[in-house]
Amino acid sequence: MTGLLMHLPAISIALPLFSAFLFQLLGRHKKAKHILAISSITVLELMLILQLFHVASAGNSIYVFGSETPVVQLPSSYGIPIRISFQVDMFNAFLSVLTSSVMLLVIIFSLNSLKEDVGKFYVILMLMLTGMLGLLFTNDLFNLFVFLEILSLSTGIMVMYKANKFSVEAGFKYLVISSLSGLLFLLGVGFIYAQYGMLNISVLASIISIGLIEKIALGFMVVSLFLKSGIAPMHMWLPDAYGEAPEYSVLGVAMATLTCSYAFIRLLFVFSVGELGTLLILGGLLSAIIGSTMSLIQKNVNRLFGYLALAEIGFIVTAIGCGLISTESNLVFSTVSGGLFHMLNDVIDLGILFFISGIAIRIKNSKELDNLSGFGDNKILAVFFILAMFAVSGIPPMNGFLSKLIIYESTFAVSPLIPIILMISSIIILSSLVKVFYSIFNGKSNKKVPLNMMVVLFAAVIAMLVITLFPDAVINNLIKPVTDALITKSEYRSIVGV
Amino acid sequence: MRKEFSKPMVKSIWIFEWINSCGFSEVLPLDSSKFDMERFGIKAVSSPRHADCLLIGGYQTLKSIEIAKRIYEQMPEPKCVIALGSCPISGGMYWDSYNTVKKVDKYIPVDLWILGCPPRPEAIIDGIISLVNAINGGKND
Amino acid sequence: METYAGFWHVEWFLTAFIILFFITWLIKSLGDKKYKSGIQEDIFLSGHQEKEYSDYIGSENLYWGFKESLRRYYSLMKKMHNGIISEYIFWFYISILIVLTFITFGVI
Amino acid sequence: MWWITLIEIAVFPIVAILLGLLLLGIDRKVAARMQRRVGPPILQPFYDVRKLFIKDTVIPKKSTWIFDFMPLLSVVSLFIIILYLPFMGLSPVLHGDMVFILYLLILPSLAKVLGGISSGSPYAAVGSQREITNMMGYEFPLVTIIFFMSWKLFSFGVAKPFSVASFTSGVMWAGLGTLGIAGALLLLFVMLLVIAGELSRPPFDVSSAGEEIAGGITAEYSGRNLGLFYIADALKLIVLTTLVVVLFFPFGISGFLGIGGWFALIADSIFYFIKVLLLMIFSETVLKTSVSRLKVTQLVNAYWGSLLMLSLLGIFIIFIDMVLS
Repeated sequence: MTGLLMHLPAISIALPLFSAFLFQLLGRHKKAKHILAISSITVLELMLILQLFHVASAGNSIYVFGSETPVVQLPSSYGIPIRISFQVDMFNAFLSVLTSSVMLLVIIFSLNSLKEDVGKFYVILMLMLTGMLGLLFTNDLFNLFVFLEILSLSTGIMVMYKANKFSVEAGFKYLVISSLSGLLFLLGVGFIYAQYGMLNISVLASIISIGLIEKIALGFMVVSLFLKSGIAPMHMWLPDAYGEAPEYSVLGVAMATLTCSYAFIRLLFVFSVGELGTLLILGGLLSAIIGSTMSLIQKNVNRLFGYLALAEIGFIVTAIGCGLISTESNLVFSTVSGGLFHMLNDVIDLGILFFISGIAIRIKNSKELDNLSGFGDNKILAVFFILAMFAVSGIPPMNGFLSKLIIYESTFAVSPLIPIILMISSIIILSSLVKVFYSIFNGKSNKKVPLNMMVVLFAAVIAMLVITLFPDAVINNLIKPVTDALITKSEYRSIVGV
Repeated sequence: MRKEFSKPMVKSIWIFEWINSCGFSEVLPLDSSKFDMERFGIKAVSSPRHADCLLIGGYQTLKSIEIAKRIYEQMPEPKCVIALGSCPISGGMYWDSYNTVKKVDKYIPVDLWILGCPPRPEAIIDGIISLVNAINGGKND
Repeated sequence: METYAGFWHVEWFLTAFIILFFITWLIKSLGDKKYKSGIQEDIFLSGHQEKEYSDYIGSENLYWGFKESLRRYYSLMKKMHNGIISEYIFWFYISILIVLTFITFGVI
Repeated sequence: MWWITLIEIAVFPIVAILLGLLLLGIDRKVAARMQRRVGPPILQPFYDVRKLFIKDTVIPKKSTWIFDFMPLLSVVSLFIIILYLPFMGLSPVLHGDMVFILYLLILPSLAKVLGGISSGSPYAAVGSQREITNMMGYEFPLVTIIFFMSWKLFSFGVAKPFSVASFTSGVMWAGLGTLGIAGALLLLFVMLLVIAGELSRPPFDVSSAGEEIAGGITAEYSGRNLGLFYIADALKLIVLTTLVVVLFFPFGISGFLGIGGWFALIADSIFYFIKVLLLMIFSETVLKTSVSRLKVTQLVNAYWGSLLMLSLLGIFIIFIDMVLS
């Protein structure tokens, strides 16, 4: 058992990659491909949950590729031989479980809406998952760039999956944006490598002295990741990508964006670059405002939810920005825990919204808001939508309100203007969701919702209700260790034994 | 058939006006300070769903009577109809024209006729009070 | 749940919600329920016959009032989100410029 | 002692309904008196509600099941807010946050909007999207004032600046010079206008505009559902005036008169009633009789433009005053 635990970081990357290539061997047996996809993802999910508990109890676990005994501190002479290392702490273990469960839900959701090219879809999905998990676990800058490229390419192809005129254009834009951000990220990595001769994040973090070169390098790295996670002035590609992606796998694309935002949060906190905090706050506020106001005038459902996702990213980034700026310890703790808790809630709430719009689009096979009506008599869907609407816009009992309450009441100590703008944008989000409610849940047409979609919806709603009913439990033994893992830099660095 | 007006409803009658011609200029002063209908709890509402009394005034053409009938149907059950002025009674001064409805009673059951062409506000107030007394007195003729 | 400057207790909210929901349901059950079906169920369109097509107000002109009062802001936003890739990258270069000047001159 | 709160949870809403309907009656009477009319009897709202509960409740064919459920939700959410605010001068039954109350204030109008939208009638759809525009409008000045006051509490070093209990310690007038008093009065003026907007009273009643969109949101509601919305309107009046009492006039009278025990309770609640009455008259009865309706486009400009600037001006004045002293 301990052998498996030791090799978990490596296996969690290898499994989706390996199963991605298995699909080609299965040829035309659609049923076999479905089974393979679901089984491989569930096995991966169980392993990641196991890893989460292991890391929670036994602290960070590091995995160095290529050395004789994988779990060892880095060799003190951190020159040659250069080895790529993974480091799993509470933060990325939690996010990896979140990512793989989202991908599992996406696969079950899209079981019966895939016509003939089932293998192609699963290959892209598995590559996306590999990119995301690699991005989460890696402890090496260049390796981060490699996984960023894998993720961007596969997500770009996923956006283009429907291969009609609009989605190809949106996918093309996504690929151009991603390659540009990848290049500039590589530029930053090049500066660091020229200056220090090594690429390991933990080692660099412990010996780096922030001078001019390091600042410019970090600037390039962080801004290119801002672009990939769609923060305000560089967000225009995001609604196109969400609007045109196939309706059953939009949540996967959303998860890719959130994983990129994990990357720059990790870099900012590990290299403790405080100056960027104000910029993060400005970017977050701007994307909250643009996201909410633009979502009011949309006609395409998934585009509207894309702008909502942009506004939610604005909330998370503002909270993290306040965490970077402030110095007082429990203010930093509460802002960052608010941001991370909101990341969890936001994934679940947007997930429910995307699933409901996926069901509506699949039955009415049109993305325009006007001809999606006809679910008036479907009681369950209406209740789920109302709960998700309350959650996303933060109406009291639901889980969105919990994280927004933490964000408002901690960022307000930095400056009272921030929660005011965030609250206004969350009210505007509410009104754009009422608009979607008006166009979907009006008129009667007794169409039957496919079973697997309802199962996925139930799972997401149960997750939301668990957080709503037991906020203290979720915060104390999930969000608190995750935030500690992110904030206390010493833990992330000390593993290196320098 | 029609649910009868019960006593507690009398204290607050909400009227919905369906007035074509001159009647409206007479109903308007009812809200003014001279003939205040609000002291009887009477309020003009804007949707038949909220209304208790339908105020029909002015001459009704064949088209407008059909709409009046639909509005009457859409009012919740304990309801009454007040015909305002001489036009609903006998077509008023348009008695000889081809398309006015001579007698509204044939289409909509009218409870109260207020005479006058157009009836003065006092007459309207007096009519409504007599309706109120009729209901209080239990005579739902 | 303690936050930095406040608190939130779910259980009080839920107990109050359940009790009050029961009280309001009692109040509502005092009223009369029955109504005549048929024409009384049609929606009130100032007395006109209801048309066949389903909904009357398209979703894009639903918030006409809000859009109209923020007309300048929305025209600017439409220009910004026009879908031309070179525009997007233009904004990216501006942000890099801002971040680099910001980070090098250490303006807090 | 938890069973006392249970009893309070059950009793307070009924008291609130009676008080609210009484206030609405006085409101209509004062408005009539201002137009030199006799005006309806004070108990007119009670007769209206009783009549509405007797009438039939018509459910349109095109409306979904939400149409019937939403009046219930809007009344329940208003009941819950009353429990979290210091109602009748007593300390609040349940302890809550100001942000929580701000968000909960959205629920009644949201329930009304969802009901209006699912009633299938175009009048109600237009009415409800105007109500949402109104809601988006009045939130901005309201949120600025409340966050400024909690920031002021925070700068005084209060432990929990957002909880309602710390608000009732009279934060608004604490440590203010003459300039500060002027700023606070300006904020009070803005708050009164925001209250009128939230109750969708005449200058801001675009959502239930009788003439333009026949009956607005409640075009399709009748009988018992309409009765519930009538009660919800009365409760909202109570809730909002109590909110202003919490923000601006939280001090009780019993401490001043120095009487204890039950008399203090009664004296406090009477003083509370007088405060609420005066606030209601100045905030929306005066407005109802003097100003006509704004267009929808002017609505958001009025809130986000003039009212917001006024509140920022008030905050700026108070800030200068704090700096000077």
